[in-house]
Amino acid sequence: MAEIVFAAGVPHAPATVGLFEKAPDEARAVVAETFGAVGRALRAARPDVLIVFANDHLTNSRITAYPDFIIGMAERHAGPHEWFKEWIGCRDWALPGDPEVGRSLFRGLTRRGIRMNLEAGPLKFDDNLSVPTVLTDLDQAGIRVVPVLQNCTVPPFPDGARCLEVGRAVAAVIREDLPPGLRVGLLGSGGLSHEPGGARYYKIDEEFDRLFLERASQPDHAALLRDITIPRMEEAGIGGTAEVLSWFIVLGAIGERRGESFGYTGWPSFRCGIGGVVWEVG
Amino acid sequence: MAEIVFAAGVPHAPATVGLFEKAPDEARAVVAETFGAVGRALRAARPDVLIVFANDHLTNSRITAYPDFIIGMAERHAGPHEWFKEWIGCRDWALPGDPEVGRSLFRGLTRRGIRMNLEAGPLKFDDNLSVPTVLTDLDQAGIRVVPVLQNCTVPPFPDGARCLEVGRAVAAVIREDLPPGLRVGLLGSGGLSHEPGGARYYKIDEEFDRLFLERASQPDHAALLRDITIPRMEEAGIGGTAEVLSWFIVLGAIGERRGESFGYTGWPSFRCGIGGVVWEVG
Amino acid sequence: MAWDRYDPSLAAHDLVQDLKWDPALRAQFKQNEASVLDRYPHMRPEERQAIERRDFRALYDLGMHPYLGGQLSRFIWGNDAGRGAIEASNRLVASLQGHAGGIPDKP
Amino acid sequence: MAWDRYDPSLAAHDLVQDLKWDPALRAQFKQNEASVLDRYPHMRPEERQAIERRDFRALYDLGMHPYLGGQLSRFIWGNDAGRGAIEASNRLVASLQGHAGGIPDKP
Ligand SMILES: [Fe+3]
Ligand SMILES: [Fe+3]
Repeated sequence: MAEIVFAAGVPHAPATVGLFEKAPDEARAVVAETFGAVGRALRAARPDVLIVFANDHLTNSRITAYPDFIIGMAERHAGPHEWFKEWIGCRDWALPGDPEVGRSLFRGLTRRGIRMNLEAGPLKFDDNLSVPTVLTDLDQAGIRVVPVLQNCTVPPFPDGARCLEVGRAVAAVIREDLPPGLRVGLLGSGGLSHEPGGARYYKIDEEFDRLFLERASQPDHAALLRDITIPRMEEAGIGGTAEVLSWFIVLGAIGERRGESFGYTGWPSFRCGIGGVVWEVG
Repeated sequence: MAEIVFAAGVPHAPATVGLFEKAPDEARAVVAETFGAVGRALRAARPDVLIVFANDHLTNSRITAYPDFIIGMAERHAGPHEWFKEWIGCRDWALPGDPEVGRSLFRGLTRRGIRMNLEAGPLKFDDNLSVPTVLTDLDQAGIRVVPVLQNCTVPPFPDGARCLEVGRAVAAVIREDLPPGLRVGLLGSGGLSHEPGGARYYKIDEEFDRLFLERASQPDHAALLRDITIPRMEEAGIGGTAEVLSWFIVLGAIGERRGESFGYTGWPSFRCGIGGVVWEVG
Repeated sequence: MAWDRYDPSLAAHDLVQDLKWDPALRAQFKQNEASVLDRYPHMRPEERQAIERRDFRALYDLGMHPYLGGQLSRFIWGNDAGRGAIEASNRLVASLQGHAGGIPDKP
Repeated sequence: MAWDRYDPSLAAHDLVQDLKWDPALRAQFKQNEASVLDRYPHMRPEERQAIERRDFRALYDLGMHPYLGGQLSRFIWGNDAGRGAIEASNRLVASLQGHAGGIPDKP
């Protein structure tokens, strides 16, 4: 019986890296404090493996054959993919993978009725894994990583209730299938409000973001599902905001727990609301 | 507003071609009468296009990236794929495709919340399309065909209720999105009881097959869902019997209609129960 | 814009994926755009015209996914983290909102 | 056997798909089976051993999908519509039922 020792949710807006120096003090402080706190909590929890759920942004699959989830089982994950390098403007990074955990996750979720893809070769990573990695120095932490790329943006995609269900199945795999004593961390990477490539590219929905951070921090999944619906996400920004569904998977896995957040900024040039949560899983 | 002018369900056991000459008279009669009646009804209905739902049997995708549905939008479909030629032992065939209907189906089902893959290039066909084609001389009928390959065998796969729902969405696309006056036929290809490659390769579950043919012929989907469950299908043969789910899609599309069947045989060397249904859609 | 016009069957989506995954195709597009567009037999004339005219409004009305639309705009107008991507998103938003400049909708 | 042991992560599934899609690999397997099995770094030792011993019972107990198991048995023992496929299914069923011959379970 493995155990969940860490759980957090963060956004991955590339501009928090590329435009960090140009941002006003208050916006920089939120980025620094959020990712700083997440990084410290991660190191303090000493996970052997970190499972990261994050939107794939159409980076690995054509729109005509788009999977809901892809588990990466490579020995090593590296990024950003060439096309994204200049856009994100971050350093190259590499993370050790965990093929056996990836494989167990695929087998265990399949047996529990959740369709996943398994990719043994290299996956292409964009801001989804790159931004949290460089902002928390995850690539310096010596933690094995299993990325689970998620469809949050190509309709029809799994909704909030389904993502909580996927999360509960992930928890069952961790509890029942992974080796005893293994320490597992969970990270949801995505959101908050943004509309990448849409007509409201510069709009940020602060009201949605603050409500979401509040609901995500409370041990009340019914309230989360009631207030943070897909229509409300789309109202806050089509094709981007629904990335908060990656946090739903983590929430489903840990159950109803309290979380702490570290401020919020809606500085428009980040083109995305910024705030994060670390949940109490002790 | 296009209309559904033909709907039928048939099995596609390769031995009904390869071992036809060796079968006892009674078993040959069921094969000949079933596919004969389906072929005559098809020609009498004069569809412009026939949409065929059929199990993919792991022919086009790896088990680690297995889609629930693939719509073929090629200009021309041909088979059987090289690997299956000697096993099925049927003639080579080719059918005209209908890229525009394939495309509309993909677009329309996506918009109605059903995830499909769309394949513009050639698909590989096995007994799924080969057997009904050669036994009804579909390749001589001048009817355009849109194959929809379905996952009936790689868990987790869409269940009976979901397949009825997919069928209702297919009907909505036909009614609301396809060109007025277009005559559409629907064929479900799969089942009845069999366990290909399993320990009960030679077992046929006549009781299941007769009950299924009866339920499929009655205008009562609640009774169908109640009696023809996935556990009951698996009891009648793992990994094969669930192909009757292709008929569920057709049933979902036409609504509760009466159907006619043309006898049944459980001759063991067909390694599959044999019987078919043509539904009244007039 | 919402998802009601979304059309995942547009060939423009494949074009953006191919550009993203193939640096040589990107170079070819910059040199001879027509020769690249010719590779997509399923691309409709109106789709092609919208790409040629950089008319993202038309492309989105045909059903293009905005995420891939954003990537196409950056490929055309600038993809770097600083000035280029900002220029690209300004021009994209201007096209989508039907006028030639400025950044509306700032909160 | 039901789906409770099913393990879609087995490399044996990829082997069967590759054999099915690649006639040259089939020829190589018949000539030098080990050289083909060597191509699957994720194949476990017990999985490889079960293939080498034609022990389908062991393979299915490890979680192999029966449809791909059936195809592997036909590739090994005969794939033609007549005698070959019957021989293959007899031997497969015999392996699965743990004895060396006969066709049990005939209705
Ligand atoms: Fe994102
Ligand atoms: Fe079949």
